[in-house]
Amino acid sequence: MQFFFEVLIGGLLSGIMYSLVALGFVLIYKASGVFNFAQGAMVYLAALSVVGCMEKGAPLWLALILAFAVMTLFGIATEKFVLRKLVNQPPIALFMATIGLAFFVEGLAPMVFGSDPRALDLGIVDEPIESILESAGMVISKFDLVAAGVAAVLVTSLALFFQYTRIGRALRAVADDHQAALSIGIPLQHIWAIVWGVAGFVALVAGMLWGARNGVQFALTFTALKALPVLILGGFTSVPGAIVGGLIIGASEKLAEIYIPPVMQSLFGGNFGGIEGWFPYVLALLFLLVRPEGLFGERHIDRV
Amino acid sequence: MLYREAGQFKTSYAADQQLFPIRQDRIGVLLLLAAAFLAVPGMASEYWFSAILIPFLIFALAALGLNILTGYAGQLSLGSAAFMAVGAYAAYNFQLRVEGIPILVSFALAGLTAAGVGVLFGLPSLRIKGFYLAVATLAAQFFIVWCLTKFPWLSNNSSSGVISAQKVEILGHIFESPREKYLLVLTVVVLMALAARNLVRTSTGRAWMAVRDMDVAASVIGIRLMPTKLLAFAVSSFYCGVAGALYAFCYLGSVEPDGFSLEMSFKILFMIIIGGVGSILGSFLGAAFILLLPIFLDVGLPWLAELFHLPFSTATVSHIQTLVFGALIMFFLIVEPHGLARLWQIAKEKLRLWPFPH
Amino acid sequence: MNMKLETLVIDPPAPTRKIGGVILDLQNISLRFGGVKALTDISFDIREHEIRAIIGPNGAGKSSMLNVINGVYHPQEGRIVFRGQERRQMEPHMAATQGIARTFQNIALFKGMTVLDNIMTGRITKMKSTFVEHALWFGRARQEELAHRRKAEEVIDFLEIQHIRKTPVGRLPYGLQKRVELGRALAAEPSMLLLDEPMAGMNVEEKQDMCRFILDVNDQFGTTIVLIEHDMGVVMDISDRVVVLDYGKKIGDGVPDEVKNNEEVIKAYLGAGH
Amino acid sequence: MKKSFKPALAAVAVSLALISQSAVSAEEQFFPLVSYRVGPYGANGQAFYGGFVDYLNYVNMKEGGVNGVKMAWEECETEYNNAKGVECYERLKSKAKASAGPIHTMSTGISYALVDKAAADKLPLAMMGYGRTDAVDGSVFPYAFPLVTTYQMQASAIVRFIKDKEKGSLAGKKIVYLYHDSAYGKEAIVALQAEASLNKFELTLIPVAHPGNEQGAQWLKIRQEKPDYVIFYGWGVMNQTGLKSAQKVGFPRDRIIGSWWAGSEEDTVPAGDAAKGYMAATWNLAGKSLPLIADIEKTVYGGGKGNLQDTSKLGTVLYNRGVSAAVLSVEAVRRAQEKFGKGKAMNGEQMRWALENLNIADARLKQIGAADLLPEIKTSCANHEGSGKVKIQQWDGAKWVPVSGWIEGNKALIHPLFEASAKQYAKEKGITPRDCSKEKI
Repeated sequence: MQFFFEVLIGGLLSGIMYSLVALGFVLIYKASGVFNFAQGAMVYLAALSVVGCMEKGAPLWLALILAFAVMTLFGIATEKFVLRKLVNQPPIALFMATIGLAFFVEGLAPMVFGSDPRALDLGIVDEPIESILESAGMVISKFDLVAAGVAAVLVTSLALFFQYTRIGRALRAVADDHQAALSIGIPLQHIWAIVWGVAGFVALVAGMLWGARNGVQFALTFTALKALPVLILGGFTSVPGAIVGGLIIGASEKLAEIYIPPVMQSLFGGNFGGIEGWFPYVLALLFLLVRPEGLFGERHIDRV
Repeated sequence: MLYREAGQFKTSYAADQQLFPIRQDRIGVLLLLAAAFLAVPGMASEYWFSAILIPFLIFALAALGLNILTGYAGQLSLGSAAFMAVGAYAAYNFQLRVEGIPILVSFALAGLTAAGVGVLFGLPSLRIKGFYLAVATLAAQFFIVWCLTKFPWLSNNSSSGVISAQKVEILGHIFESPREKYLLVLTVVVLMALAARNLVRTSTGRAWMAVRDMDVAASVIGIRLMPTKLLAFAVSSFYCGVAGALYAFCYLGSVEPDGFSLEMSFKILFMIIIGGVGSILGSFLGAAFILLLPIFLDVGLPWLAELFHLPFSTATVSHIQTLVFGALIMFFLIVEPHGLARLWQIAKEKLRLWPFPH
Repeated sequence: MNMKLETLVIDPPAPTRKIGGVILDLQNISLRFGGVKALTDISFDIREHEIRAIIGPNGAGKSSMLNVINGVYHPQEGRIVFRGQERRQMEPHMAATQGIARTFQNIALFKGMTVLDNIMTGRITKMKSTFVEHALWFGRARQEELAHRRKAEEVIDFLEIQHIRKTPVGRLPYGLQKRVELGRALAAEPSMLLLDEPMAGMNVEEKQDMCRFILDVNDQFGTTIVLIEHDMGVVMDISDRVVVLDYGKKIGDGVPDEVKNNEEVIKAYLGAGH
Repeated sequence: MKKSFKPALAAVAVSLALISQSAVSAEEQFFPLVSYRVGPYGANGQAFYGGFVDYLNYVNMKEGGVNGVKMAWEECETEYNNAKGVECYERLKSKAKASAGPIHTMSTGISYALVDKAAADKLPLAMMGYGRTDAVDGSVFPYAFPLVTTYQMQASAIVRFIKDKEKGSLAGKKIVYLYHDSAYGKEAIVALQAEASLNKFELTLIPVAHPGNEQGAQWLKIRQEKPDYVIFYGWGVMNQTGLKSAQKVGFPRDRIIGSWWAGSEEDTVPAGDAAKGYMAATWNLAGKSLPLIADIEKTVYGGGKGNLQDTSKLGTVLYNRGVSAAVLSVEAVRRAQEKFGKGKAMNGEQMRWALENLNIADARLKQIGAADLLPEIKTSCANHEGSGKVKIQQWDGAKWVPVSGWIEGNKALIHPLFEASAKQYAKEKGITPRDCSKEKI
């Protein structure tokens, strides 16, 4: 039982890491209806900018500011040179454009900052918390707890940003109705640029944490694959959905990895581990069959 | 004036409903086929056969399969490579386990196996739409590849999970040289492309497109959504399955489940988007674009770097390739979001009038 | 709500037409979406060969009524008897095979397809060949395609849209799209045709054309027509009987003259403040 | 619009012209480099192929080639993608008709796809420590060379290393095999199972799904199992994640022993402190102080011909491995020339013979300053591996240091597995194996 809880808690904490990446997808989808495939590449770009600046001698805080500047510029450039030219095109064309964008970033970022995998030290050691290990015999990682805290702060500040700032309200409005947003007096282009900037910031936070966890390298782009089932489960348009979805996916995939393969082994013989690749997707799929719009997605009724 | 329909009067509906109703198209297609079957085998080098033409045809077939599902029936899928994997492994197992089975029968059965698996993974489409469905098809992508890795029987208990395709033998003739393999692949692809063209211009295709454009209206005029969508999944997976079998038997020779990666599924998706969603020609154009562009960049960029004495290291050149590839995808989408096939169509419309501007 | 009273020049219903017995009987239909009541306890019938109009202010539940008739929505309560048979759950495609066709308020054409293909799609329930035959262009596929093409061309001739047959419908102006949609419904050779605001947004000339087509269909093919329309002039001119809905309830039913003088109906239209 | 197409068309024309270019001249020994320097594993490729090219340059600069035959090469980027690998192979092979060094793909997937093609084209395929392992049996695979070591022999050597640490007995010990769930990770399973039954230790198999950037569940399971050792066959991001996750659950790093795919700076540096104490197999040591590497730095980089853009990679495990692969390839050229004519470029068939009849003794390795870059190697028709030896190295937090001498895997146990697998392959493919006893030297 103790082992069960250990896995469960570890899974929930991993899930938060997935949520961080999923958040970026949600922000952009919500505001512009674009399924941004380049989110993973943005995480890579952000993390690489930080270590790149640090290698040139900048302290961490300065590197973070510079990386944020890079991400903001990236957002503005994306809006100006790509999205603006594709307004009113079918969603699939926009989706495809973001794939092109992903390639672009995956070529550009390592060319500028180098492609060696590098360590990113945020000063938090990823070790079990001693007191819990001694009292309950359970492994809870310090780093994961910090990551969860950061995620909480991020989500809260995003919520406040959406609720109480003019730009935030405009962003929410644009999600609901593009026309209405225009009447607030903020041009749609600016809103898109801003939302890409905000998504870039989220990518930066995700890149920091993932980079510190696994090293800064090309594989950061794969984090997007972990975020997709979270998105389906939580709904493409819901910030709380991304968080709750992440928790569910994280916890269930870890539990599944531990408890399902032995069952299959007893049924078929052989070795059936390594199910983390597909399990979240199948789970999300089964969930969708029951609720096609995801946990927090908006219900869609066909009107004729 | 080159491409003028005027003067070609159709006196019967039969004439208007031919495979290619416009004479120039008919002639063009015939010329193309003649070139592909007669001229190319005599001219192309081994490199062209094995590294360009064969993969081009195979990927075009897979793209065609995806285009049937996504372009015609409107169901976005990100699992094409997995269905190719099913085809490859099924063909291998039929050859291995059924004594004396003709290879073409194995290919067809491989297609049918893939179709069956496709229907299974198409079931959710009855409830799920759009990007949700796309992400759900990822479940197929990962699950199928995992299964192929995990059940050793499927790879004849090889310790690595890698299978080596058997010899391709038809009527006692062994297809071994790249040229022979090219001709075999070409024949299969041409026949299947014609069949696809037939499908999409008859009521099957109309039902798919109706479901794509507006599913409620489609059901109101009497189209049963479930069989129509599932048929699209089946036919699409059949095409992908045969493509997978050809990929294993006529292209790579040895394949492992991991080779049929998500990356490959995406590549096939790029092909139809760049080529043209809902266009058979587009599947071919897209496959050519996505496969050839990196090769041209790979060959052309170092040459350009040398020409202008740019101090690029090998790694930098490789990075620039990726970057330019991405940039070109965006560029083409901005220029023509409906794909290369639409560009071709626009060109044809211009040719109708050329050289007279009005 | 526009209650235009400008009169259109329309041929009166042909005297030869015989109105038959009840073909569709709706009894105590109630339909809810979650907590929202769309239709409450509605009963009326439709007779063979007649033109039956459903009118009422916006949100009265007219479109929902059509959706109930052809199986898009399933009412929670009530009986539907079609040609003497009670039906329980029915899917839209089954309604289509039983000869019920319809058009939509917001045009529901297949935008990526040509006019000809849209109309051919209307004949889909009549086609028997399988996809294998299609793929091989073999067996019944060829004959069927040609035979149905002939039928589709008849519809095209009837609606006078020969010149646009190869045009993708997405490129057509609104009025023509409405006509093509009627054509797609007619291609099915329905015994009952449900028309949801076939003349909305049309100018007078286009309306005249549309009225002529509706009357011709009714007259030449004996098709029963159920019509939702806001133009009272048109409704009163062409329909045999009118049913009036308001807030999901039936408030009037009868021949045009009766309905015109019905107190409740007048109140609903004027009182609603449209 | 029209204008913007013109440069594109020009590029197409140029590319076509280049593709159909003719073969290289005969006085050069051509090396087709089916390489990768971008993509998920680009960093690994940059170091490896950097080392490879630097050594070829070194041979040219230092001694003017092999008996006057200069080394030449052309690279083609595969991005570690199988289909691209085949395209590259096909592109380069037309130039490799007259002379061909062994092809190193550094990718198990690409090697598999090339085994049959290379045999048909009579081009030798080198798979140093990776690739199709049953090709050790040269009677079925004349053109494929899994040189130095294989996944299985390496696993066996690691087991022997552990056994030595445990004072000669593994009975009752518990070992977890944590592996990348692909051909690479799966091949060693049979070998480890054989070792487990021979040495009576308990073996637990735990696969990690590609790419392996999430291993929380696996390591919690390992923590629960409390094994004595973890044998770790990771690749790419799976390596750093594995080490980080081990730290997260408090599993001692000096009880984890990786394969050579999991034992380079690219794997340990990103893991930071978590990697300290971790061990891995290798057959070449790291460091710039090795005589050959130092000389390459002096000669090649001093002469401004270095291939590495980032010279900090000089002397890393993978850089040195690239040099190691090049040394082996060039020695094979030498061997071939001895047999078929000095001062001539060697073609694929001649190189095949040379690779099958390699005999590089320690003395020769010392002579060229490559003593710690390769074990002694002696190949034959029946043994395309030729060595089966690795060293174990340990990460001290800043660099890799060797902690063992050469350890040979249990050949008597492992090689029969290859023969069985090769036999099945021959049967499936309808190949009649050569009779190795009749091969002439």
